[in-house]
Amino acid sequence: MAKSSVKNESSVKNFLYLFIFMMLIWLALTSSLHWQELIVGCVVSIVITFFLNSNYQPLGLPSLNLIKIFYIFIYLIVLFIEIVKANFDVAYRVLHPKMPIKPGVVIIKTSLRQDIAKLILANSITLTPGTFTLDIKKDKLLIHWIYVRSENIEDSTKLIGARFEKYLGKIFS
Amino acid sequence: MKEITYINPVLLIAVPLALAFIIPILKFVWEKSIKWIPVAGFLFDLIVSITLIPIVLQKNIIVKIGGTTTPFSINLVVGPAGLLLSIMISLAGFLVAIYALKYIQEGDKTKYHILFMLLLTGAIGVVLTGDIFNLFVFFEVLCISSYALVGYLGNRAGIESSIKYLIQGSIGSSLLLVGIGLIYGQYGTLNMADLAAQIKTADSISLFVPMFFMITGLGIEAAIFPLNSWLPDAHSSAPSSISAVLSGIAIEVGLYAMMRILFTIFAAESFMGFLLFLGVITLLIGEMSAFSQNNIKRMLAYSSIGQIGLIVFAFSIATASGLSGGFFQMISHTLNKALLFLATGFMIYRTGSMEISSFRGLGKKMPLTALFFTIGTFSIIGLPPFVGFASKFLIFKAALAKQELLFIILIAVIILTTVIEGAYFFRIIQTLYFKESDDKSSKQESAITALIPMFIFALLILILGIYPNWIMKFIHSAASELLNKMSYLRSVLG
Amino acid sequence: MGIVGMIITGIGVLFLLLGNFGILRLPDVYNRIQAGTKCTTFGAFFTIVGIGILEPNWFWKCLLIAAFVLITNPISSHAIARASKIIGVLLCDKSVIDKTEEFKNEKGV
Amino acid sequence: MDFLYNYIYYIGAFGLILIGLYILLVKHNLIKMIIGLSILETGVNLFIITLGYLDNGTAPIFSKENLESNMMVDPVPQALVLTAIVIGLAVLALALSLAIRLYDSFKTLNLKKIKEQKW
Amino acid sequence: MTILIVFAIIIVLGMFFSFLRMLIGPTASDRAVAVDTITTTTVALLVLLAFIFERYVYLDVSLVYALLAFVGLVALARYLERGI
Amino acid sequence: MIIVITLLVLMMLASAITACIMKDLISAVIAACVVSLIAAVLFFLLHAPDVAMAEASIGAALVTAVFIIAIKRTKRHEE
Amino acid sequence: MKKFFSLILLIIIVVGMIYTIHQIPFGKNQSKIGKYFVANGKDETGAANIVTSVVVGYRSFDTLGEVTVLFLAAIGLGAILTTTKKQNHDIEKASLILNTGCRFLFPLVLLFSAYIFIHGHLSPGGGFQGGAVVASGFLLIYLACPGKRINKVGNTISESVGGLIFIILGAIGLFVGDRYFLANFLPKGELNTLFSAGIIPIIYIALGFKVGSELNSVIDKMMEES
Repeated sequence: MAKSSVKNESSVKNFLYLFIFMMLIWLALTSSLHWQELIVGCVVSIVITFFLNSNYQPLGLPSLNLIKIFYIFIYLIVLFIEIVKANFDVAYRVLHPKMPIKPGVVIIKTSLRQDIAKLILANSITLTPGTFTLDIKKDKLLIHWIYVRSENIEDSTKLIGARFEKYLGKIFS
Repeated sequence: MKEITYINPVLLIAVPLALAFIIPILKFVWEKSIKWIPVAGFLFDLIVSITLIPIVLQKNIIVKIGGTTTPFSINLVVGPAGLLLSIMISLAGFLVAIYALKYIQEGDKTKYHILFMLLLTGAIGVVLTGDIFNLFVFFEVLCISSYALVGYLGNRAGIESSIKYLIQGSIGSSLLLVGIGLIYGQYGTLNMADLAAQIKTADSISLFVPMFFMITGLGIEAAIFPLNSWLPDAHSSAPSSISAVLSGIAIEVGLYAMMRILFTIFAAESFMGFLLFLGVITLLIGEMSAFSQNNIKRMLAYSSIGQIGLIVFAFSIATASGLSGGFFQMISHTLNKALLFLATGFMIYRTGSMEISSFRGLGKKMPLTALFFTIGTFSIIGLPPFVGFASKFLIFKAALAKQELLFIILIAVIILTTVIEGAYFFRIIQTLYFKESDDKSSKQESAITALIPMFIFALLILILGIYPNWIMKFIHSAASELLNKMSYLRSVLG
Repeated sequence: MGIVGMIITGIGVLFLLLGNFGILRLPDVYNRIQAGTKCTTFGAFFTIVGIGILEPNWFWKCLLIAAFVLITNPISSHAIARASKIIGVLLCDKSVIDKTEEFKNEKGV
Repeated sequence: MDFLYNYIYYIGAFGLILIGLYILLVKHNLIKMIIGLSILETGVNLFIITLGYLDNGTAPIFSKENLESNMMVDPVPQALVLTAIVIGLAVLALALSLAIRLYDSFKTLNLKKIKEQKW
Repeated sequence: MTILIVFAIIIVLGMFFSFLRMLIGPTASDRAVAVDTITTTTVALLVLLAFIFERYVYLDVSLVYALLAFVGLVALARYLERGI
Repeated sequence: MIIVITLLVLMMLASAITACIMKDLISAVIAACVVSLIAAVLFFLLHAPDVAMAEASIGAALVTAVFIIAIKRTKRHEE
Repeated sequence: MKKFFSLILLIIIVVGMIYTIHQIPFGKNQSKIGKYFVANGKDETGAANIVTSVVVGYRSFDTLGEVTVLFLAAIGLGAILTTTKKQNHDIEKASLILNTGCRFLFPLVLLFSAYIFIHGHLSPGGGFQGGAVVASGFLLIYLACPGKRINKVGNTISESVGGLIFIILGAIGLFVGDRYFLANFLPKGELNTLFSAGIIPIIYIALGFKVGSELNSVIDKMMEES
């Protein structure tokens, strides 16, 4: 009995998350606060949420609170700085007449559990300097590195993944 | 004057479409009723069309759809010619649907019925519409359902011929679309009557090019001589009930659309001489190829090419009596070919082979089917008192009325082809009646649901052959509607 | 506001050009994907957001489009890269290390 | 420059139509022919849209205040092409399903090698 | 306004580089990567053009474009890795 | 603006020719996809956003996917 | 030889078309009916997007035919592919990233498609585009998660009901107001608001469902294995 009530509670929470998410996207899409748009947006969001809620649960959305939102902001800033660095990095390599590249494929480890966290980690790695994700299996990621600095797993993990995992681990705890 | 109330002709298209959309749901609810849906739909169409006859004979009905004044929205123009064809289509659809109750055993039957219904609905749309782009859309409905139906049985021949048909047909419809685009770019309208009012003559090259594209596009579906390589394959590998509809309706609808564009929009008198020759060549090629066939369905398909050639010839005479002959020949071809294919379908079903030689002695085993088949052949050759005689006679009379040497030569050619036609059809009849069968099994008549439509077709052939005057008035007004551009314009634009 | 937006758009456009140039210049598929994901994503992001700044009414929608590009582009690049790894597109000769075989022996999804 | 302005879209559209027709007439591989069909359809659509263009025009959508109807491009070709695109998709899907069936029965896609039916 | 048009020309030049890779790319993967880049670049181009034309409603097109190019590429990748 | 249009048209025609001469059908399909994608941009430039949307969604995504599925179930190389 | 003849044919076509094109100057040509629609369309139908008012208003009969064509394609595809041999081979599973990403994007795609076909009369887009987006969303799921399939019964019902709504709305027009098929009998509303343009948004929503489920069934049938 207790178990089912817990489940109910989490499903209600999930419903709300998805609904708010959909509503926010709808607001961005329409960019208008006219009452008709709001009503239709609510209806559409509820319908979609109703049908897809069960599909969304396995993704492991984090239960939000203020601290986590704060971390999300920090994470976004870190990511943004890394992306800017990445671009100058690639621009340098492309424009340099000798093309200073030393590509290779390495493996790194991650301690994240949830699917969506892994997705965000992989996407972040793809967007940051010199690396992108080739494949993923359980807690190992196969990484293509345009300028290999280290060949063993631990060092690579530290060089590539650690800076994101620090925040992601807090967000998805 | 008192306004006469009538059923809105748009229902001729809307009701079958709605029924076709219902069928997939009906499959979950009440599967047995599905095969009766086409029967009901076309019975409705037939009744509505027949009630419209007296009104249409007085003046054309213009049906507005979803818009305001005439050139800006789509409208249907129900004139005598369109109504005549729509009656033929719904009659053939109704009877063939009855035939298909028992005949269709293979494949996904639900899908067969939907495709069959939409095929004929597309045909009705093509003959009734008054807008060239709408014509294109319904033409695509017709074509796509025939592509699917030709490949419906899924055997090797069916797939191959369906592919050939599809490739050629899509090239044709793309060309048609280019033609429509060119016309629209120059005249800024899509309504047929409005176009016809703006186009005075078809002499300039800028007008000839779109006409060429449109005629080529429609000619592929109508199977006129250089463009007909798909037809024998496609018509012979479809199920027999579908062959009946394809031969009897689909190509004639293509031809009608072509003639509508030629006569009403472009008024291209100078183009008619060219079509005259194309028609006769088509006729010759069709009949000669049919003569050398051993497969009965291929033979009938080639015979259809020949008949189309004859109809093109009749239309290209471009006089009122010639057009009447063409329309009458259309009716007679629909009746004859449908009857022949339906009879052949059950003969193939019983013997399991399409070779003519395997039909030996069927005249004793399936007396009624063989009798109907014989009636069909006599009529298609043009023996009195069947309808084929009346229609061919009308065409000859119209051609002779021109009193030119050219026409006399062409008529001689046509008579020659009739002799060829007679030769190969009598060969089949001889096989049916005067050759002994190998196995001595007992009588195996066709199913009763197959015999009824065949009987009705045969009865119509006989009645119209003896009393052609019953429909002569209708045919004459259809011909004058097609020929007389100004009256069409006046009825649409007011 | 106008000048800020213009500069941001300009940076984005420049990086788009660079990214595409990288696609042409770099030696093998994987290195090309490096250029393709980073520069084009960044360039498209900045171009679109720059337009959003130029016209404040458009900002939210532009941000949505940019976010969408930011999410989808790494995923599709990843899918293509993984596919080329599986069908065995070779790394270029400058490569120093390839741990694919080791990774293949790992279990799990 | 003037020539280019006036004819560049027509060149593109006719180029596509011709390439499509060429593929359809010359190639024998069925899937290749269907690719040609899709290119042909794209060309026809581009041609029809080009017919409706108006210099310095804008899309026929009254979404803001200061739009006048005499500077809008022709909406009719757009409506026609919308229809034509969907029809093209339908034909394409049907053709590809037939190609799959053809390959199942004949183990080839080359139409020249298939001679089940003859005149 | 002129500078925006110059931007558009630069973007199209960039597309041209990727396009060359699409033409010569030795393997199908190369072509797929090139198409991926072309589409991302095009999304930016469409937003820029929408601004040049001063129509807010045109932005929807670029959204659809971004989404659907993604779908096509995923289908391609899944085919290459023998997934469908 | 005319330079943009000309470059786009040239790219479109070149990829159509590529689709014609490629023996590998997947490459041909990719080239045909590029034709559709660029055609969508041209529709956009001709102020037909509705059509551009339809072409992008139907021509580029669905048609490519359907082609790829069909090639998957038949054969990849032209003979 | 065949190449030669086809080239000659193509050249003839080119010459003819070039000749005709001179009659149609680029960019100067606003046609008669186009002018009428642009000038009167927003008052007569109440839709801000004139293309929509042409597609679903003035030329809605074309649209009916077009939906029928799509329906036919789905049905015909099913009829042709019913008896194919089913292949059996092991499928490479999609990577976790792709799988998660697609599942994450799926609701977004659906929301977006709903936006497109609900706003068909205000901004570019409408039933067809929205339907195509729905279908590509489902395609994404098929690609990323092999084995997941849509509920066929629901799909068929939404397909049929979408078409029926279109025809029934058209037929209601026969009995009210001006008494013609597909008449816009509902109030027009205020321009550029969501609830305007009479039956146009309703038809577009029905079309969105219908087109989406039809394209979906096309893709589903083509991908069907096991």
